[in-house]
Amino acid sequence: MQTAVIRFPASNCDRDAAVALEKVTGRKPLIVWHRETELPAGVGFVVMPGGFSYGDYLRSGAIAARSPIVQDIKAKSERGLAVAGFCNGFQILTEAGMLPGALMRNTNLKFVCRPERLKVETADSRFTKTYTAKSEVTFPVAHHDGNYFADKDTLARVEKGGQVLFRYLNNPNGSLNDIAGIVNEAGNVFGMMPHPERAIDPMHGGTDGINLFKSILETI
Amino acid sequence: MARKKSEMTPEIIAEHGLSDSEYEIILDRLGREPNLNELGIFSVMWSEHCSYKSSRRHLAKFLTTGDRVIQGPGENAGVIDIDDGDAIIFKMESHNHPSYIEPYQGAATGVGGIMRDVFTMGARPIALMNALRFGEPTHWKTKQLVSGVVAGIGGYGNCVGVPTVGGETNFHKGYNGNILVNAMCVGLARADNVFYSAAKGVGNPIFYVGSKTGRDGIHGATMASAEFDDDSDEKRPTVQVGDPFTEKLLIEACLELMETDAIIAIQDMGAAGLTSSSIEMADKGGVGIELNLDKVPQREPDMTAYEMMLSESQERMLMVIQPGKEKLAFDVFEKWELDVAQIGKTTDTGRLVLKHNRKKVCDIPIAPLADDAPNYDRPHVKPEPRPVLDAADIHETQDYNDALLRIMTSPNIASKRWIWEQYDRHVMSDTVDSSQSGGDAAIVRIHGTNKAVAITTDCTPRYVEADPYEGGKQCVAETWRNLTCVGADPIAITDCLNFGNPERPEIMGQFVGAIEGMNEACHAFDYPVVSGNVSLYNETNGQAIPPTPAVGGVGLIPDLHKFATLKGAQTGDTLILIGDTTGWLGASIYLAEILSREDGAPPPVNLSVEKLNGDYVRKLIRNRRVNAVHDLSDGGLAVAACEMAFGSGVGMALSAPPSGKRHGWLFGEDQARYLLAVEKNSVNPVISTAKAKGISATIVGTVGGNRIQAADAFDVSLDKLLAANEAWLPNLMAGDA
Amino acid sequence: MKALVYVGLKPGVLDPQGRTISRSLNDLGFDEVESALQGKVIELNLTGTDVEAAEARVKEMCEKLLANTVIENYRIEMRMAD
Amino acid sequence: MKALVYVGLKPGVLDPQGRTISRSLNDLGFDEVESALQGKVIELNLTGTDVEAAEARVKEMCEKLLANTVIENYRIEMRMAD
Ligand SMILES: Nc1ncnc2c1ncn2[C@@H]1O[C@H](COP(=O)(O)OP(=O)(O)O)[C@@H](O)[C@H]1O
Ligand SMILES: [Mg+2]
Repeated sequence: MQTAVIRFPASNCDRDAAVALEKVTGRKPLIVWHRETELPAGVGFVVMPGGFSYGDYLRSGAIAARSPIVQDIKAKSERGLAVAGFCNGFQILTEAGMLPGALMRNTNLKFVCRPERLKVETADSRFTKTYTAKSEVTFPVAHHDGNYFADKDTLARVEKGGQVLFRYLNNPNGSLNDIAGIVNEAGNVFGMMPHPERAIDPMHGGTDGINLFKSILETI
Repeated sequence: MARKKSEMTPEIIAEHGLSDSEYEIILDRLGREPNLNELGIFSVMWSEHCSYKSSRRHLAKFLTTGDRVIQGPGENAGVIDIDDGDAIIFKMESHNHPSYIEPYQGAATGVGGIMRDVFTMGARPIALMNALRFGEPTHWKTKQLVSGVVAGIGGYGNCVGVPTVGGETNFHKGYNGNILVNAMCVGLARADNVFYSAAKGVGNPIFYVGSKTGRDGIHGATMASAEFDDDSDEKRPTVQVGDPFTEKLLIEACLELMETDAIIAIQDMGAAGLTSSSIEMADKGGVGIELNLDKVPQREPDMTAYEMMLSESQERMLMVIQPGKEKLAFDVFEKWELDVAQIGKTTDTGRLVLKHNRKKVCDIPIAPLADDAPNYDRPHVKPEPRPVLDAADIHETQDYNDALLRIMTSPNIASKRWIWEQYDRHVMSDTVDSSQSGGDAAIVRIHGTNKAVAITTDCTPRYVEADPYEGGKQCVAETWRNLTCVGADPIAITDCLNFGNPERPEIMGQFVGAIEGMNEACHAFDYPVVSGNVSLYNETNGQAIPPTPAVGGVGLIPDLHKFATLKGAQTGDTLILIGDTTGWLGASIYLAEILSREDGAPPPVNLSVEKLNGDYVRKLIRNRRVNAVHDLSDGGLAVAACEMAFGSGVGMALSAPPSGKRHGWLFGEDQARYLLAVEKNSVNPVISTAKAKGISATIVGTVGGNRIQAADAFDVSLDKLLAANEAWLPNLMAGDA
Repeated sequence: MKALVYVGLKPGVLDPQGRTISRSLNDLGFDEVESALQGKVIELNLTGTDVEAAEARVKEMCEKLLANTVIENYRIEMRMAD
Repeated sequence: MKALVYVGLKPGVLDPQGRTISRSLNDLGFDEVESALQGKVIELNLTGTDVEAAEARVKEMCEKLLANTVIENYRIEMRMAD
């Protein structure tokens, strides 16, 4: 399976994402520069990595979301391409309108970095199918703008549609309904603030993240 | 004399921080009067910050060589060999004055600056540390400073994507008017691809890369060399604003170009910007430099030559490029959307020549700027030795539960989680251990290998204040001990020497004493100094900070199957104390927190015992004889046991003292000691081998349960103590904006 | 020509920054502060002289980039150079 | 009563946000944007009716908390409730 990691100026978890993908697929992902206008042919899964694209100036993820490569990925996702965004990647996906809602400043206004326990809300999704529903996992969080917000109707729709895949057990940022990660209606675009790619190694952050990569790669 | 009809009034010269005798030297070397540009250049080059004029002769005493040293002091950072063709490049630097004036930007640009020192040499930064000293917690400014400094360090490091893995934080009234913000960066390079700053050749192009030049922090370097007074708040000079986004691009672009053979020499523009970078490159390479300032990318209109040469705009680099590789360089920097310009060339004149608006605006010989910089032997006096206190004469608390709680919630011992949770400690996915466990040294894996570097920063200013020589020894010994605790071979140190006004003999006495003590420890451990920084004039209204020679140590863990932390203690383990306990309470935390006294001589450091004990502990870790290791420092055995209990999540029960009073036994701060959690069947071998080597090893308790106990002294719930230890700083900071 | 773009959170969206500011002002003894809101101003320097056309373009910039209309409102003020 | 406090970087201070915004507007085809500056607006709801006294207090708030005068300028606009 050919995978790709998009590299924006000041992405900084691009290597982490690449290491995770290689570990699970046995194959190095392509690193795609943000100036490219088209995703290389044959890519079946795209990761938008964490970091501070464009310094997070204006709003986190805002400028990256307008880059040419994201327009191409958005169009392809509408035809079924699997995409995941972690941390800054999640912010980019909401800014690009590929996922509903927005990520605002943490309610205590501080950057927060800590391992966070999460509940896997459902195993009935392409991104969580190898987890047990309602089980607990621990992923590190490291963000300043992780406070998930959506207006009432959107939130109701997201909840009703079973689009919430992960919830915080101990909400670190003020997210509505303790939402840590959501998928789009079609089920092929996923974003979360915690870092599954930093939980693939017993020496560093544990191994709870591996199943997330396994889940999606099995379904493609 | 020529000075009569001079444009250079005594006022202008004084404003540039130059003494009369220094100005005389300039006149002599130039054979004429300098113009304003030239005066500005001399003034920054001869400032304390750039010339080390008060400290140079003393720094020269340091041990700076060793088997693993590839590059000692004198370059942007020190370089050590960690085998397999890998090199570690590291340095620590202060950003004290700017952080006091504008805590967020001051601290942020401090982090940015130290990272540039490291990637300038070809290393990818892999870890950051920070050593912070603030005033009393109750002082009106403290909260705001803590909040801003921590946000600034996080804001920069997190964005650039380098993990901040550890540090230290002290509070003391001696820092009320002068906080200390010392940042350390550790980078990884290939030993055969290290870059240096010496310009070479004649006619080679000089490139400017990074942000545009603005009127930022003009005279920052001279500011860092002047005392504060009450008016400083008013006369606030411009502080630089950091742009971590550009820094990140600069790192990637420089490292990309460093994969080619395009760069002959490279130097970041730090304090005194274009001036010091160009002069240092030229001086080291023995060449001249000619710059056309019209070509310098400028952020503001109508900048003068003076402003451009003295600007301290951040995120800029200067390099000498291999002729013929200009296009390659342009392409790489343009790909990363950085400003780039060819602004000059190397020459064979040995002079710095600047042109602006088609006029020559500076033409001075380079050698005097660097080599003939003032080098003072400032008078120094040794402080009166303080009396050694006998524990028997020191009041013993009647309520050990209360004493333990007070110590565990005192400013220097309380958890610093509120700080380090604002730092991304995991980015790059190689952090094996960090502040998170409360451990002695952070452990960062070398990407894609099974080895790691261990990193720590330490300094106990109250010991240095009590006795600069012993205190200096102790700072180095503590880093060595902390690296040992995780099973690393200590390799080398960097330092940041923060002191008051060197023109006062008693301050200079602290400085000289500390250096000599540090150096003795360096020799004893074969543990050289490879880089460092001096920050003087940390005083306000004649009130100097406690002498604070912060030391950053780096060690190597060759095999990640064999390391230790304080997290691994298991129920049923035996606690073994390595090292002798006399019950030393002079200059201790017990004295300060329980009796509000800061007197007494500090604990002496016996370096040969220190070496013997440490080598043994490291060997035990390598032989997997221990489950958890923690050294004894502030607060002695009791604090070490609590911290091990917090890290491991299990209670500890300490036995009664073998002799002497309980307060000395529990809270004494004798050096060269380690607390080990050892599985039952390893206890006898650990103790008997120690005995055979002449090392003191005593069973001092057991691991288990959910209480922290010491026979006849304290007995408190682990959860309660932990909660109190965690609550202190969040309570202090509650409601900060 | 200049455009000033004011971007603020929509009513109903919690503003932690504003809340913290008003609390800290109260803590400093400014009891008269009942509440605070924090927003952004972006000042754009523009070429051209046709104010109306420019304003339409700035509106487009807001929709495309400067505001996130899921959570933010914006307001534009045009100014001729002084 | 309301006070609007505008806080911006002093002239000459690096504004990395503004620069990045103008660049990306250019990238999106808004070539007329020559430069951008980003600042904050803080809207304060205040009790009391004496505008002049209130303004003096707001000035104090700016100096103490709302602006860092080392690098920032501020401007106050008072408004009676509407
Ligand atoms: N400013 C800081 N930044 C990051 N970590 C910190 C900071 N201050 C303290 N820590 C962490 O808190 C723990 C305790 O610090 P300290 O008491 O200084 O340890 P030690 O005495 O072993 O050197 C360490 O793991 C240290 O890294
Ligand atoms: Mg220690």
